[in-house]
Amino acid sequence: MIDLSTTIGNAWFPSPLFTASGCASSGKELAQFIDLREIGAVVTKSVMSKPRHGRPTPRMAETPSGMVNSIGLQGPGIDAFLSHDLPWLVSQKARVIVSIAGETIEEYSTLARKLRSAPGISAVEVNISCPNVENRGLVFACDPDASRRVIDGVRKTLGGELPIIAKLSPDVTDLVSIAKGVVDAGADGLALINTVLSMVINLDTMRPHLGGKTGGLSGPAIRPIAVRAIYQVHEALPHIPILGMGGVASGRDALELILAGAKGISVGTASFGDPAAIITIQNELIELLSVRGFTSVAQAVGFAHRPVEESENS
Amino acid sequence: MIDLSTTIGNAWFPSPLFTASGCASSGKELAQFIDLREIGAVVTKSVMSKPRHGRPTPRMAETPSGMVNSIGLQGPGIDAFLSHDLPWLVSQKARVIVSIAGETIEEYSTLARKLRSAPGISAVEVNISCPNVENRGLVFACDPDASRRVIDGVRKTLGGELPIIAKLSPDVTDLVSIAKGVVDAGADGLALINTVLSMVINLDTMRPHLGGKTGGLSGPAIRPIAVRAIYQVHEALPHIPILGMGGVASGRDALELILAGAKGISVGTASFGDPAAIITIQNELIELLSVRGFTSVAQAVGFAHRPVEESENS
Amino acid sequence: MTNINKSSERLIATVVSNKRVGQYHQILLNVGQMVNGCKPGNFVAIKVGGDNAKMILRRAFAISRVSHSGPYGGSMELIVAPFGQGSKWLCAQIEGATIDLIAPLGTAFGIPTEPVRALLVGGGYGSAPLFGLAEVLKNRGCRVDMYLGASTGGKIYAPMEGKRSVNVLKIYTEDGSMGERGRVTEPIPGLIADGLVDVIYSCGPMPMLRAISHIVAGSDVVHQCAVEESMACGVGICMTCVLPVADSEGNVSMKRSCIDGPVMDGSQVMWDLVGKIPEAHA
Amino acid sequence: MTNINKSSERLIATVVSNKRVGQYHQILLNVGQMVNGCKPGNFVAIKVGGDNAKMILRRAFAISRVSHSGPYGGSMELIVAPFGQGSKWLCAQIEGATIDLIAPLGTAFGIPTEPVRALLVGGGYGSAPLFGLAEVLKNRGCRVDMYLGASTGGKIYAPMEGKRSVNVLKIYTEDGSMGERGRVTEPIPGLIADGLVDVIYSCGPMPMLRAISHIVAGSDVVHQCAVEESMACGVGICMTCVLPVADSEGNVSMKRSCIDGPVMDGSQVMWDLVGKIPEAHA
Ligand SMILES: Cc1cc2nc3c(=O)[nH]c(=O)nc-3n(C[C@H](O)[C@H](O)[C@H](O)COP(=O)(O)OP(=O)(O)OC[C@H]3O[C@@H](n4cnc5c(N)ncnc54)[C@H](O)[C@@H]3O)c2cc1C
Ligand SMILES: Cc1cc2nc3c(=O)[nH]c(=O)nc-3n(C[C@H](O)[C@H](O)[C@H](O)COP(=O)(O)OP(=O)(O)OC[C@H]3O[C@@H](n4cnc5c(N)ncnc54)[C@H](O)[C@@H]3O)c2cc1C
Ligand SMILES: Cc1cc2nc3c(=O)[nH]c(=O)nc-3n(C[C@H](O)[C@H](O)[C@H](O)COP(=O)(O)O)c2cc1C
Ligand SMILES: Cc1cc2nc3c(=O)[nH]c(=O)nc-3n(C[C@H](O)[C@H](O)[C@H](O)COP(=O)(O)O)c2cc1C
Ligand code: FES
Ligand code: FES
Repeated sequence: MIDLSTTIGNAWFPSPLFTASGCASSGKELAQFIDLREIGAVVTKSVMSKPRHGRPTPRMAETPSGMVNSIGLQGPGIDAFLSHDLPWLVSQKARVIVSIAGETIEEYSTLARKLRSAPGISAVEVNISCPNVENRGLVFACDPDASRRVIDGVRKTLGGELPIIAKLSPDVTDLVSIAKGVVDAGADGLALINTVLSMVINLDTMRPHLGGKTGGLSGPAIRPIAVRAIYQVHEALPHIPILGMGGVASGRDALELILAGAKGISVGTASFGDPAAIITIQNELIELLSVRGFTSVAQAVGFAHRPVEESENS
Repeated sequence: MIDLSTTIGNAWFPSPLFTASGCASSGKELAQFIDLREIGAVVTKSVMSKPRHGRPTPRMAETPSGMVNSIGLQGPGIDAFLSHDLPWLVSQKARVIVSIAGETIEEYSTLARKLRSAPGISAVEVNISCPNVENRGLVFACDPDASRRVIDGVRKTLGGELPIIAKLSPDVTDLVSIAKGVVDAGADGLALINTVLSMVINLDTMRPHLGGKTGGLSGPAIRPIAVRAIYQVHEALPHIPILGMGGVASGRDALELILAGAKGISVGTASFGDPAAIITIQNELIELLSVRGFTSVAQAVGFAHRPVEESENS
Repeated sequence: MTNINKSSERLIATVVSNKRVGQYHQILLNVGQMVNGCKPGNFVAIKVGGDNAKMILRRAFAISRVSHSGPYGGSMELIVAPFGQGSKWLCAQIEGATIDLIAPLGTAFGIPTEPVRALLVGGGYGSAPLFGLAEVLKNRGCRVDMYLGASTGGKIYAPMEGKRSVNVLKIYTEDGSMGERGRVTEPIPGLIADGLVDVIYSCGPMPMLRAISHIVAGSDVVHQCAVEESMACGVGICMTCVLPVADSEGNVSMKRSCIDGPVMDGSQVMWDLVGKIPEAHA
Repeated sequence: MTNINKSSERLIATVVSNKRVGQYHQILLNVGQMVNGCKPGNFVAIKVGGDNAKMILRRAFAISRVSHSGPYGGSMELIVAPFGQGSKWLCAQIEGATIDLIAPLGTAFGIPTEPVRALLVGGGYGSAPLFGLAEVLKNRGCRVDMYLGASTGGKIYAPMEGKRSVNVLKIYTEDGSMGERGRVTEPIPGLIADGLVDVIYSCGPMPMLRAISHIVAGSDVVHQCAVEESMACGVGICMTCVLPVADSEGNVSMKRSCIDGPVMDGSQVMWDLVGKIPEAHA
């Protein structure tokens, strides 16, 4: 038997497999295909203060082993989320990580305040890959100072109760320094990686294909970037739990990210190809861990960083 | 008939299709498969001052629709290059863009000095995605100031004769500002994009697979990132010629990058799958351009940026 | 639990046959019991490209019709246009090949409880689900007229057997190569003016659906249309397939065409806002 | 022009047959005139996964042997171990399937001008090119002994017909399931000490090649080995497939195993530096 359980801050999960924010909607849609209690947690679509229509269509383009999306955080807003979506998840006995997104530092804090008193939440994921309307639309996650301030505000508002997972963008020159900044500001864990800024040109219209022009690249194409990001950050901050994601579509992919340093794995785009992917991945991961002699997921976390033994060196 | 010719600075090329640096070795190896005179130019493997062994093997891992490499700039050094490789290319009547790489700002200038008097070179591509040994190994292309200084040194050494193409890395927060910096410093053109920093963990050894640990992701997987980079930079600097690259494997891919703003296209990884890929791509591009009513490549460059017409808006 | 995707399941189906019909492929899949849950309007999401494919998303196809008892048990028919690499791959699958699919997905055409006069309008492969629908309507005692349109005759899908359930079948092509020359939408205003139609069921390109919606606007005719938006997941989790839909109070929201559609009330779709975003929420 | 990749070309070949032999697949491809350029030791680079594949690199396989006249013209045989997704795809291709290949690539085994006593040592599928080589050597009047090794009997490839050209064929398996129990390298020191060998030709896993090189070191025996390094391009343009090789003056450089190999002089390969980098250039 493999002990699959994992922790992020003071939150405990029976499995390291999570949905990825924005890739499971509110959870209801997947319930026909998987038992939500069997996975680590449902990470909800990033919720903002107000309801939002998101970006114009087309919102996606498939690319080799990947896809580019520009959804633009369509959602019902925090109040509707708390009165409808969250209670449903709780009623299903699913563990829930709520992802929040804002356009100002203040908005993040406001969201955190509303979550504070909501029952049934295991952790808060703070999606800082959003344009900061107060600073020329520069994405928070690309600005070390703004990243820190967002997390600082959320930390202060939440107090010590709920673990905070800061979700970072790979589109930066120095990921490690951004990671250190948000950890200093009070993040208990890091989610790596959000999508990679991309574009597809439509050869019929000969213009950018997506309504939002640019979008985020996800899926197996970006897995090597995710592995690098996780490895780098785990090397620099070995004690900070990492929720790894980016192109995980099989147990072998999940194990690759775990060996690089992830304590949990979010499955995003793979669920579009197969809504039960997360369960298949979980089963494959168990098999791969046991073949390698691991008795727990925890043993494999960051295993690729172990020092080289003399015998290997010769 | 489509006019395929293109220019970068004062250099003229009969075709917009080039090899990509490091993906055609010195040109000799491809000559069995393609006529080197038929393509725009051979962009040589980045050459350094001294001969170099490069990184330990394994040097590559295939990933979904891509590959990660860590060759580490193995090469014969500039003197051997100038006495053997370059004369051979010139004897074949191939047009040549020489790619140079250095570990110090001084090394780049030294290389430029040696190229200055070498006959048969159309342009110099300056690969600044190298670790700067004088600054904690920080990659030049990730440091706006170092990037600028490299190009400034090369410009001063070369004088006005040879066009300089600065090759940038996508692994930065603000690509446009780096692009502006090197253009201010004297670059005539920009090459976008170099590989994306990545890693693959070997599930047997459970360690990083590549001898050099991290490597660069290339191939179709990164095409959407390349398109975005080219689009962004062309938007900001519409008059600066861009040599576009990243995952081009067909005429449609080449056209996508051209519409985004590339005046020339380098074909890299696709040549590994098919050494004659560049010729196939060239033929497909001609067909796609003519179907769309273009009579020259030049007309299509940056076409995706044209203002939206009223009729489309309704 | 919820009702979303109710009775949808993933299945490895076998290709029973694959025939070329005009510019389309008529593909018959052995899906067993799954047919019991399939209704006209539902669609299927198919994994394309095989095991090593660089294509990671499923492709959506309308279920043309299902047969409960065949030589192989329940089977499902699709009418597929070889368009891009995914649909071409599907069209290249031969008898005996296995297909990974999820079905039934999405909403179905609403069936009136009373016998009504129904007009079924199909564009291109959009006619596929209309023949199954015609059968159901006919069994309910409806009068069923079917108007099919396409740019050219090769793109008209109208199988012999399908015509049994239809009172009148008219074909329009833009190049006049089959049926009458013109657009399938042209005769509709006349039919409505003459009071010959209670309900229009439509399936085809978005501009056709939009045109019909504009035609019926102001009349009493109900318009149920099956929309076609680009879908990444087909099961409601990605939010790519949205279009602006007004509720009865006129509040517009971006609805998912995979679970709130593909069949929608044409009068509620805000056609002029498709591809745009409505005013910000108040 | 240059001699690199001379006579290599790309060809769409047809699968003539695909048979399972032990744990391998023996795949026969119709390649026509191409056989004229193929020599023992050369390899072929094959595109895997079909049109929509996420795999972008070719896979290298030794040319086991070629036949100039068959019912279908020139043909080429490969012995393929179903290892990862690419080789499994190849093993799944049936008669009539088309295969995109580039061949002949790389260096060939050097053939002595005089009749010598040759020992051919193969590990696993490494025996594949040795049977073709044996034939050539036999025709030159050489004495040809062949020693094959593998972990288990299913991994020994030794076709009946192949044995014709061989004087002695010995098989070693680590689990003793076929031939003698033990490693194929174990008897070699004895043979050398007894002066029974002039040239060793080897093909198989790198540790086997390395062990043989160490055994022959100091003796007069020539060792030609076919190395196997991970290759991205197979034609010399990517520099992924390198290993450290010393020239006659002892200068070490990283040579490409695709164009300077796969057949190399075992005494020049710096086995202890494989996977490392030599001292920096002076
Ligand atoms: C509900 C629904 C029902 C459909 N029914 C049918 C049918 O019965 N017969 C039929 O031939 N086609 C039908 N289509 C269209 C069909 O899904 C597309 O032609 C197909 O997905 C194209 O995939 P491709 O790989 O060939 O093209 P590509 O252009 O390579 O596809 C790339 C991506 O774009 C999406 N895409 C491309 N064209 C369309 C399109 N027209 N609509 C939606 N997504 C698209 C694909 O799904 C894929 O994700 C239907 C679409 C929807 C949404
Ligand atoms: C010169 C040469 C001759 C060869 N001859 C044979 C032969 O006759 N029969 C045979 O079965 N195999 C042979 N191999 C090994 C064969 O190339 C690999 O088994 C095959 O490439 C694995 O591909 P895959 O997709 O199945 O595995 P994957 O692990 O999915 O391959 C991923 C990548 O790693 C590379 N790779 C993986 N294993 C090897 C390996 N052992 N050697 C080199 N590259 C590897 C692949 O080429 C591919 O680029 C030879 C290799 C070389 C270099
Ligand atoms: C359609 C789509 C919508 C997404 N929406 C969100 C979101 O709302 N919030 C967020 O933090 N990440 C969002 N993401 C990013 C994913 O959570 C994940 O970080 C990324 O897709 C990489 O993982 P994957 O390759 O497994 O999809 C979205 C991704 C996709 C594809
Ligand atoms: C094996 C390999 C070696 C490379 N070597 C160099 C190099 O020496 N100098 C350089 O500027 N870029 C080098 N590159 C980057 C390519 O020139 C190109 O920018 C990148 O691979 C993206 O294009 P592609 O997807 O078409 O390969 C190399 C790429 C590969 C795959
Ligand atoms: S296709 Fe994913 S929500 Fe509709
Ligand atoms: S495999 Fe590319 S140089 Fe040898």
